[in-house]
Amino acid sequence: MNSPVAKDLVKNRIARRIAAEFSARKGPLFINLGVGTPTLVANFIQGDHIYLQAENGMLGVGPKATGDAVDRRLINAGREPVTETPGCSYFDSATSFGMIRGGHIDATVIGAFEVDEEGSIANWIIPNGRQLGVGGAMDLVAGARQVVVAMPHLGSDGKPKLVRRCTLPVTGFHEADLVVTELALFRFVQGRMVLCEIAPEIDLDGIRTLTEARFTVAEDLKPMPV
Amino acid sequence: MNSPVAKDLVKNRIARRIAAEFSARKGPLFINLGVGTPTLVANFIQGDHIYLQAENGMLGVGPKATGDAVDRRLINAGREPVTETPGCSYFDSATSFGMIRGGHIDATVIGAFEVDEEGSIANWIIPNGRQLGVGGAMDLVAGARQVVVAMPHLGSDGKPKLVRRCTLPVTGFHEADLVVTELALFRFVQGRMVLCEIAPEIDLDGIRTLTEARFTVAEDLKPMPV
Amino acid sequence: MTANPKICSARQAVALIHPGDRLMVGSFGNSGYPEQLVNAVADSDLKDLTIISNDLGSPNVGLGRFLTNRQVRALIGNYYNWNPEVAEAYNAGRIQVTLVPQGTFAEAIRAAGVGIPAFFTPTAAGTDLARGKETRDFDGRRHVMERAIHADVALVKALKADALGNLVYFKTARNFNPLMAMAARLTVAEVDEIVPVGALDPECIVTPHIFVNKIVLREGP
Amino acid sequence: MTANPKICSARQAVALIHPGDRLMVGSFGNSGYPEQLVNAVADSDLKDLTIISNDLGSPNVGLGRFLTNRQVRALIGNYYNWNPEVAEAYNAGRIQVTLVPQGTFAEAIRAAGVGIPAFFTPTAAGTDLARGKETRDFDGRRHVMERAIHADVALVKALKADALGNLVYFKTARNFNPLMAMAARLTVAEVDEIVPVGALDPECIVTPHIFVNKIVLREGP
Repeated sequence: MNSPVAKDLVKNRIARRIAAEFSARKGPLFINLGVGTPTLVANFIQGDHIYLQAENGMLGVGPKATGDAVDRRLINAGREPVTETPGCSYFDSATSFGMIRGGHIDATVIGAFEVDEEGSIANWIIPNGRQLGVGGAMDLVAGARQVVVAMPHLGSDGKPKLVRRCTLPVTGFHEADLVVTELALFRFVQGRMVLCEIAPEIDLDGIRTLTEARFTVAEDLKPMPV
Repeated sequence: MNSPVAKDLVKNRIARRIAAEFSARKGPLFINLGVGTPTLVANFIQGDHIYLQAENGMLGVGPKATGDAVDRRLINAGREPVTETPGCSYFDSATSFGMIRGGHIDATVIGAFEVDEEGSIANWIIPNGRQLGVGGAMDLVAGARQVVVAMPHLGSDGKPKLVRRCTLPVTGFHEADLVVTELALFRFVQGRMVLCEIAPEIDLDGIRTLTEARFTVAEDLKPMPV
Repeated sequence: MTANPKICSARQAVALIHPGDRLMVGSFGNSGYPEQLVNAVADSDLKDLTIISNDLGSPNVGLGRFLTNRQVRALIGNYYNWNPEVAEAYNAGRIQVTLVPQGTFAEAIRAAGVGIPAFFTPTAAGTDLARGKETRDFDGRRHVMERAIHADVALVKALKADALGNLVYFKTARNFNPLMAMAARLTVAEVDEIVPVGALDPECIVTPHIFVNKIVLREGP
Repeated sequence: MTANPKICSARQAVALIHPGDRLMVGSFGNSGYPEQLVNAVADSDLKDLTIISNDLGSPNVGLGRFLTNRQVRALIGNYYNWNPEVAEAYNAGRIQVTLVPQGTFAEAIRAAGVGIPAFFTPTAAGTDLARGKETRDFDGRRHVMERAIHADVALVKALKADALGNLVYFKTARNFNPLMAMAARLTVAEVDEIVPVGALDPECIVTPHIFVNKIVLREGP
């Protein structure tokens, strides 16, 4: 199967939609962004009420550093050199994950290999023997108040990433709160997956075809702003 | 029963003997001193290799503050205004007790109501309904590498404070390493109480009379320096 | 320019506390405690409070005012010998008192802040203060399982806040304040000074503003 | 004046490590790690090491040199995707690897430092990384019991030490360093500068000198 949305539009569309979710919310808002598409969310956030946390020990992460501002001792969790924002602070990794595990982080945005209809997320390993790493993924999905998944609707193999039950090793069970793909926005409401927004390129039947997970449709189903 | 040592000599004699124990040891040495006689130990310590910790969040406690130096925001755990020493630092109570519980404090000096022949210590409460407090006593006896008890040989009722088995609620079991009174110095060696030093005012029979706990006598029993 | 919504008066902050709340208050022997917030609570109609603090000040002084004013239902802390009214009220059956060893108390408050529901400590194993608590051997030594201590509201005292709510403390007045700031649903910080954002060294901030909901500037001298 | 016995060279510090030791090394993706101490270990004959670190640098770079040089028996950490040699060595059966979620890893190292043998966390409950670990429900949620992670020697990187060994760090190069400094029997700090006692603000010292046994001044530019 193929997504009807051109590949080069996918990441920014997802990031923009997630950013709008945060921009609309009252602050202060403390957010942890994973690597890849989640990092792009920062580019679209409106308002100065949002503070980015990096789990390697920083609150108030600024834009990527360039040129002379690059210092290997000031990086985000994806090892990218970043900058400071006014009022930022540094702390050790136990305090940093204390913020996360203690429920102080309002939202984490992560990528995923699979999300299932119960909200379980698989995003840490594809058992192929070439990967050995979990990082902070399990802490983030267990600890953040809201877990936002940013991912393409279909895998590179054309198969749905929204599945009935995760086939890959799970990062956390029943943890997803919001899933945004280039085609749709789903919320988990009382443990059930609800389609809330749908992109202009596709209709409900199309979404059903490209989604293995069972979901209900919100009474006020809306077009997804793109 | 009565101690043959004049009452006004007791505290300083005990404090001086304990201080000598630390002065002779290689540094750096990190020590927590309880209130009362233990606090006096600081007055007799020789050498700049000893650092005092206060469990309310300070390493490098200096002498008591007087006059203009008094600030209620710089106190020891006995609520006495103190001063800083060069290289001192401040931290929260969890970190402070982390130092203690984690085995980083070389010694704690505490007072006690009773110490028994198994090294169990009772020093936190006399059940009379007028006290409701434990403070850091249980953490200190459980966490410090060496637990030094500074106490008069007899209680104010004339009864031995070194007993067969504690009759008061216990602060910690088998925790005492060294007990110094105005009459004797005992070490706990492999769980057994050993008399190592004896004061000039008394002989071995006298010590046995004033001590309910059973003890062995060190082969090299020494006079206690007073 | 809009007013900073985090900054409020002591009275406004105390209005956020409800009767029956679990209230944490930073303090160590009348040092390093939020005096004006404590007085505002003592001057309020709040009742049935559970006060979580190291000690309870002195009779009718500092946190002691809560008890003198009969606003206390229960105490969770570790050292009440500085305030004899506590034992009196306890013996008379007017309040509940839960004694927790000071280090366990500190660690349990931190645990609440960092999402650890329970931990094991050697402190108090076998003693009266471990009665009814689960024990377990690790590395041949008896340990006690202790639960995290949460609160509804934390009142803390810091030296300075910046306008976001980042906090720095002063010497041993730090005590339990940074821990309690993490452990409550709502944290109010009383400070001697509010400085502009950027005025505090990012390396020296002890409590990041994520943990601080309201800032009260101490009034008067 | 006698020389400061805490100050030594990287080579002298590494002589204090024994074959088979559990070695903690502060690091996060080749940032904030004690480069000269790591190189001194890599240049030594030390073998059979258990390396406890967030990641293992890159192939033959930073902590990765330990593996390239076949000095590793086991790894305890959380993210080895930056160094593909780890998966290769693991698949070939040359090393043991214990993956611990990053937050649990940090907390378990702190726990070792502060005398907590075990604690409960919701992280990883039900997942492959909790296999074989005891679980338990608190407040209706499944938690995993995790044990403290101790080491024989910790190699940490700080920005500055004073002559006593008090440490301050630099931005995100702080990472796991202050935690590891507490968790080992012997802690060696590599620093860019050694300043006189009293030159560091007592309020801003992150690692008090009680946790630091040796100081190595970084050489060269």
